[in-house]
Amino acid sequence: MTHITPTKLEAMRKEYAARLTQPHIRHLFICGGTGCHATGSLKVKDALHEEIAKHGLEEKVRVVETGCNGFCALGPLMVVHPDNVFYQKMTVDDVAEIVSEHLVHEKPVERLMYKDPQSKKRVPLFSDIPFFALQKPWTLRNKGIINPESIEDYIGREGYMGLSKVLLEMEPSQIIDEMKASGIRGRGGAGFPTGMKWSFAAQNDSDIKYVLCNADEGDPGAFMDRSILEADPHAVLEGMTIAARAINATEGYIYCRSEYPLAIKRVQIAIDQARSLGLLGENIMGTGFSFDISIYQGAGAFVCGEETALMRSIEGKRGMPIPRPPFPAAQGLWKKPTILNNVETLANVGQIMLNGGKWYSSVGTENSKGTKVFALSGDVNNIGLVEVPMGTSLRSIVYDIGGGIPKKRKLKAVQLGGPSGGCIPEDHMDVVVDYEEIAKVGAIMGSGGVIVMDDKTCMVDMARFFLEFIQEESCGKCTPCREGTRRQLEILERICEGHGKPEDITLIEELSEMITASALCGLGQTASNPVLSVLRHFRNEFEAHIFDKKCPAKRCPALVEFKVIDERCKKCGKCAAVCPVGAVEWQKKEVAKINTEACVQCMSCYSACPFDAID
Amino acid sequence: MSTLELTINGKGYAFTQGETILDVACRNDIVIPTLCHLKNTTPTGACRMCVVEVKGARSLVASCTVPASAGMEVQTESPSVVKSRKMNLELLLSSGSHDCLLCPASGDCRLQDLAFKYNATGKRFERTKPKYSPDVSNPFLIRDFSKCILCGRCVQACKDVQVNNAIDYGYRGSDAKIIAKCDLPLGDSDCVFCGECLQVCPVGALTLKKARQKPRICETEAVRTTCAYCGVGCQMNLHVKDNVVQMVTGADAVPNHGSLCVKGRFGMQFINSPERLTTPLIRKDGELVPAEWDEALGLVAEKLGTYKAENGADSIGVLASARCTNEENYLFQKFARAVIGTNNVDHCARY
Amino acid sequence: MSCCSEEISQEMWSEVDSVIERHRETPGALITVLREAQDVVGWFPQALIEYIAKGMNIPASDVFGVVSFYSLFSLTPKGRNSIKVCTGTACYVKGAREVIGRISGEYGIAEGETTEDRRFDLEGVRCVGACGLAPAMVINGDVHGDVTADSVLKILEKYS
Amino acid sequence: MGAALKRAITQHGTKLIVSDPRNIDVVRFADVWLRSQPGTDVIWINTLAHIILRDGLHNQEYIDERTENFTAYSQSLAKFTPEYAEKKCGIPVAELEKAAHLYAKGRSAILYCMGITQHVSGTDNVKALANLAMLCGNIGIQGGGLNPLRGQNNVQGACDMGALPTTYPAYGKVIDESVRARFEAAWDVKLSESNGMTSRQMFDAVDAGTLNALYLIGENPVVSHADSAHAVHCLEKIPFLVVQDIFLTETAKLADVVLPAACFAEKNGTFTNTERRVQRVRKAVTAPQGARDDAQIVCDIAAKMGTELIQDNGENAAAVFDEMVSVTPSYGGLTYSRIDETGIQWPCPDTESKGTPILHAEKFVCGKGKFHEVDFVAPAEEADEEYPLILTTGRVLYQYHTGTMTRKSTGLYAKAPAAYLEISRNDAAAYNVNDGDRVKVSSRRGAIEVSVQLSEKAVDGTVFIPFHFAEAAANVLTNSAACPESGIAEVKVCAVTIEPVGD
Repeated sequence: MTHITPTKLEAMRKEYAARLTQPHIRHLFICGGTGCHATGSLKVKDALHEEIAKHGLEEKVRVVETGCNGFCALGPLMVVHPDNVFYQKMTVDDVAEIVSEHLVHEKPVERLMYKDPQSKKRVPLFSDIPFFALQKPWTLRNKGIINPESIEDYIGREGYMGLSKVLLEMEPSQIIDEMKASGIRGRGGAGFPTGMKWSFAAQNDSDIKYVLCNADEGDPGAFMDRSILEADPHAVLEGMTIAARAINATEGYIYCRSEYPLAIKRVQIAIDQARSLGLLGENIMGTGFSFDISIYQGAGAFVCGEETALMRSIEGKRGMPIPRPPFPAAQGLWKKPTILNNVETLANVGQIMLNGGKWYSSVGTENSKGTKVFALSGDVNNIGLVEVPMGTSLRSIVYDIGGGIPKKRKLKAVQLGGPSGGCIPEDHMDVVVDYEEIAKVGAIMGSGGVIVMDDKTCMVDMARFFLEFIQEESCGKCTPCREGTRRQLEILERICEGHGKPEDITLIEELSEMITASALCGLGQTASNPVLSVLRHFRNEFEAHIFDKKCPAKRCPALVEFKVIDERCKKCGKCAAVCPVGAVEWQKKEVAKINTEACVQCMSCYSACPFDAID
Repeated sequence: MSTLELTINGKGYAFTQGETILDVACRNDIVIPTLCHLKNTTPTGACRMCVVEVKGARSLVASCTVPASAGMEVQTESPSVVKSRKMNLELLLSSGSHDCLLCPASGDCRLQDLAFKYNATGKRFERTKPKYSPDVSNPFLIRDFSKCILCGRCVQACKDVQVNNAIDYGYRGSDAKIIAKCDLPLGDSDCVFCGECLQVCPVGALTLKKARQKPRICETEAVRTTCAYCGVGCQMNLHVKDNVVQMVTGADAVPNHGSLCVKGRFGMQFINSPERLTTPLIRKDGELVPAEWDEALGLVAEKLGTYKAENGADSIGVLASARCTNEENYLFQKFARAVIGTNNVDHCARY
Repeated sequence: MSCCSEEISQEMWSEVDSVIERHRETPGALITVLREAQDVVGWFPQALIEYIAKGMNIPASDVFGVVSFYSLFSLTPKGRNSIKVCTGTACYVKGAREVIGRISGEYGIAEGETTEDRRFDLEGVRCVGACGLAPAMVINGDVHGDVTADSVLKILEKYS
Repeated sequence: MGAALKRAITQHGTKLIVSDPRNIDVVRFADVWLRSQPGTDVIWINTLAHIILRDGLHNQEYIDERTENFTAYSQSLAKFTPEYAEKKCGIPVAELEKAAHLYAKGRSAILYCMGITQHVSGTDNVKALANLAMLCGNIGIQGGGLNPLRGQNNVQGACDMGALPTTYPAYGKVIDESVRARFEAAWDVKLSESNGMTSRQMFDAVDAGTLNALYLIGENPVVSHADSAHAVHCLEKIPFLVVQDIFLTETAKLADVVLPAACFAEKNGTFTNTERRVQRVRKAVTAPQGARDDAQIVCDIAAKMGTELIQDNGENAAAVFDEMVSVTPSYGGLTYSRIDETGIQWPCPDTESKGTPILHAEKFVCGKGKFHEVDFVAPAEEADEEYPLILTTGRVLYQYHTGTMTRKSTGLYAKAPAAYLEISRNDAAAYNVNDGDRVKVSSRRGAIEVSVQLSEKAVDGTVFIPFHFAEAAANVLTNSAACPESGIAEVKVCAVTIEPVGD
């Protein structure tokens, strides 16, 4: 095989740039992420092709299916280049109009453009949409722009140039030095400095070493990794190969959840392409360095996100964590030195090598450098993937990028870090994105799930939800996690059902202390974080459940009694219409009345009332 | 090289590279309680009972897995350690049915000992109902899952010590259970009943079949001896009460280091078999009939003497026994050679 | 033994054979083999577990341990259509519990169960990474977003 | 022992080569399984040596320094080509080469049991293995050697103590005058100058009318001897038979006098295990009323014959031990207190010695290790039209020897209650029998009835029956043709046929 050279890479880059700037050619970047697939983007894409053909525009318009664009709630969506127009929530029926109006008559279709949730005005230009404008896409630099199934596109965006530089110009130790200089820390959540991690594994001599990519994105509410794999799989491969060079590894695995079929498909395509260009496999770029990557599909166990459990799983065993030491850098997969990095971390490596560690560390706070990708979801207007510089405040993420809370409700808390994280209340919203700062308010950076919760959310129920999650996902090996979290859950269930006892709070705290101090792995050690953060910031809600037998947010059915606030009731009757048990008495032009005896606390009326007249 | 030293409870102890905190403590007779730790296997760190406080560490550390390091300051019974262990015990005690009154392991149960030591009960929590019913399918032992604390020692014993690979963890989280084959009764599994699991179980989850109404192990006297089955010569303890071998355990010495096979552990019933011969028999009129020792011995001596005298010593043969002791075999061959006067002595080495 | 299990046809066995054959020499391939075998058979009858154990030369208890550990693997027969309702945080906040409740009520199955006619099986699953579409539901691999307790039954009608 | 082996494989990466006609459990752990036709062991063993020599994997330095007769030996291997072995033993060439390379690669130990010795070529088999081990320098090193696994607890000890027709304690030959003189002095008696008879020869002598009395201790030849019909015939014929045992065994039932003995848990003494480790046996319970120590019984008989066999009438095991070690040089340094905690491996000539875990470490005990040329001798009986199947016998885990002890345990009994015929699926189909069917198995010597067990352990053409069970004693069928040197009968190979039995 002839090896690809830096010159060839540069030529491919130029070719791509020329392609994008060809005059009179339009590119339609239609999102092909999981979210948009689910809402029918493939059908829209087919319709576009058809319609374009009908108008004989094949030479002038190129339809590119990209990976996840990030603005997931608005799919199917599309960006028209170079017009800089963003279309949202397209249907097959809209296609004819888009083609004839926009592509033929140069009149963008306004009704499909983004509508600002506050001002209710359409925003014609993609770059003016606050959701995008305020982001700093470094990790996600290729999202929505390239075809993830094309290695040419990736190379066109400086892809594999970092690798090329590393292989031809740098010593392994220099790679690690650059990583250390960049200050990048593990994006999986714990925030361990990546350069350090690599240096440990580099120090251990072994004929075989492994580079693993953790794509077992298990935190509920997190989908950054899936999006990166779907949108820019080569970036991960390039990062892994550079890591392999740094520690002198020969084999790599991407441990991916089997729930992510699209990501798996695209990564496999990327691996095949990289191999065919000699960017993976034997003698990469003719340098004598060999490294190859395979995908290992998980089988559904959250605990396999824990590094030792993940390695056991690749070995074909039960994903049960084992004690450290020995650390994976010394004895990891198959007892060989191993590094494990998260998808997001690895996706940054190519650019760090190309631009230098200093470049990367120019952004961020004292101890947290670069950018961080978050998956913003829950009770927020703009749901999707956001990447911001470290140091951005949560408030800015929720309100400026996220567009605030829908239905004029109030923000109650933001949940960060999944089952290992915590809930940050409204009055701490000015905390900035920084590993240490976030820890100070009782959460963790985590992998990046940001779930916004409005005032309808019961925080005790949220604590219960996370414990239920942990309890189901505990591997069962160590006593504190297996038995302790079960007891915590039992107590919280009891509280939510109205049987809380005065001593329950102390008991939960004692359990938390013991589990945190003595559990075997990270899953258990952090399992109490959600409940502790709720106790810290929303203790009154706990007390209301236990002592007053009330659920202030009206989420816990056993503790809720619904009644109509007469002065707010507009006598519309919607509540009576939705009640499944006929417990709402209403007559035309009369204020509704809820028969508490018959009410089953299903909340249908509460949700249905347009006037917040039920409480 | 300067000697490596750490302090435990304020006192300095030397250690060698690679020793865990628990190793150092054990060597110096400092008791750190464990439930899952099993000698000669890789520590699993499952039970978290052996946690200790190390100055500067973020949380408590499991002494069975954390290597000793120079200058480390360890507290083995600090208030936070004791609190953690007590809660750990409370959790275990409340899960399943740990009724010491009717448990065959009572008196030989680490959970019981530790509950006593740390004054722990399961009363602060609602007792969880046992999820799995006991397995009584085989003639040797009972698996009572309601007493199982999932320490995993049996799994290690089966996989790492005996390499029989008959059991493993099954399911996960609070559903976790030690399973055989496809969660089948042991009798239907690949188990060969070496009983290693029984021996290492620190609680009453694995007990001898029909153990109740028999002496508990703590009531018996252990006599160390050598197994009389195959040629490996396993060292074993015969647990005796009322002149009956009540049970057998492996002794921790060469060559078997505590292990036994199914015959050694469960095959000693013959000692107290009612079929044992208790009186000499002499063939009279074609029938074997009971006789006095004196008569029988006299008859043998007389007959052997007669044949020797009449047909020569070589008309007599002695078949000694690979089942008997060296001392006895020495006497048998000496009897043949020195008393009878023949080299016609052999034994069953060939079978 | 291979011929005697009702649940598994002769063709299935030979497909399982080729799965084992493909991966027999690869260390750590058990989970891959199990995933592919489940694609063939649909779930794990005891005979299949024992067969794979033998084929891969791995103790049957270990294979069962793995099967019962990972939620992807099923020890009971599945329905023709698998309903997976995401119970990730975003979906939970937006009403996944109510969606599951509605399905349970309509078809009389709790989470982890299969309808008697084997039309549906229902699972609450961990975050499917489609938080933008919360609450999300996956039926036979198709993602459905913004599902509500009211709309869910309509979606299900299409699957028989 | 098995566990230690499996631990070595699963935890320390040791490679395992198994040679067995059956697909036994441990094959699972093996890198190579040499499935040989029963009775052809010399061929595959020599072939391994052939391959090792051919590929230059032998240890020339060791051979030059420590062995003799190498040239003749190496020439004798010429005909044992892998192709010849494939034809005769049915082992594929590739497997043989893999095994030879594995064995020659590093330190390698050979462990064997009765499958090697219970053949007409038993001694040849052992010699061939010894040749192989010397060829690679694998004798006298840790993790190497030739390790026979003793089937019974104290076979080693009984041999060490001279319970053999040709040797005194510690293997001094009875025909060696100087040795004899030493024992005559020690025992103060005149000793016989000629070799005695082996047990087999004794049985033959009974038949010939030259042996008149047999004193049989703790053995059950009716079940354990090859061609047991012959054994029964002899025991019935012998004028005076004394059997000393703990149970009324099948053999005891034929006796003229039965003497009830104590079992191991009821007495003090020592056993010597398969690795020559002398270990203590301690009294845990008292024998049932009426049963007596074996030592005491034999002393009483001696006394009644007018001789004090040992002082105190054998009641004090320690005293017997002291006299015993005084005439057994390899045990010379042993005392009860020295072996109290952990036994000691002989040779241990004096109290300074800590015992000898590895024999032949510096040099062979007899000087140089001699290569013996070994040629193939076919089994005494081969399959033919009339008896087309090969029967091999052996043990099951849950039973011990003739079952006199293990069959008293309800648990063990439940696990393995009766004899069975292990047969492959194909053979079963050919004979139209199914799992659980009763069949009659016949050889030229007799027939037994057992039930069929279809098993993946069995290989086509070879069937297996465990020999523990008196009701269907496999040894009714086996051939008593024996190895001319060791006198061990070929119970591992005989020709049989099977037929279904109607209900």
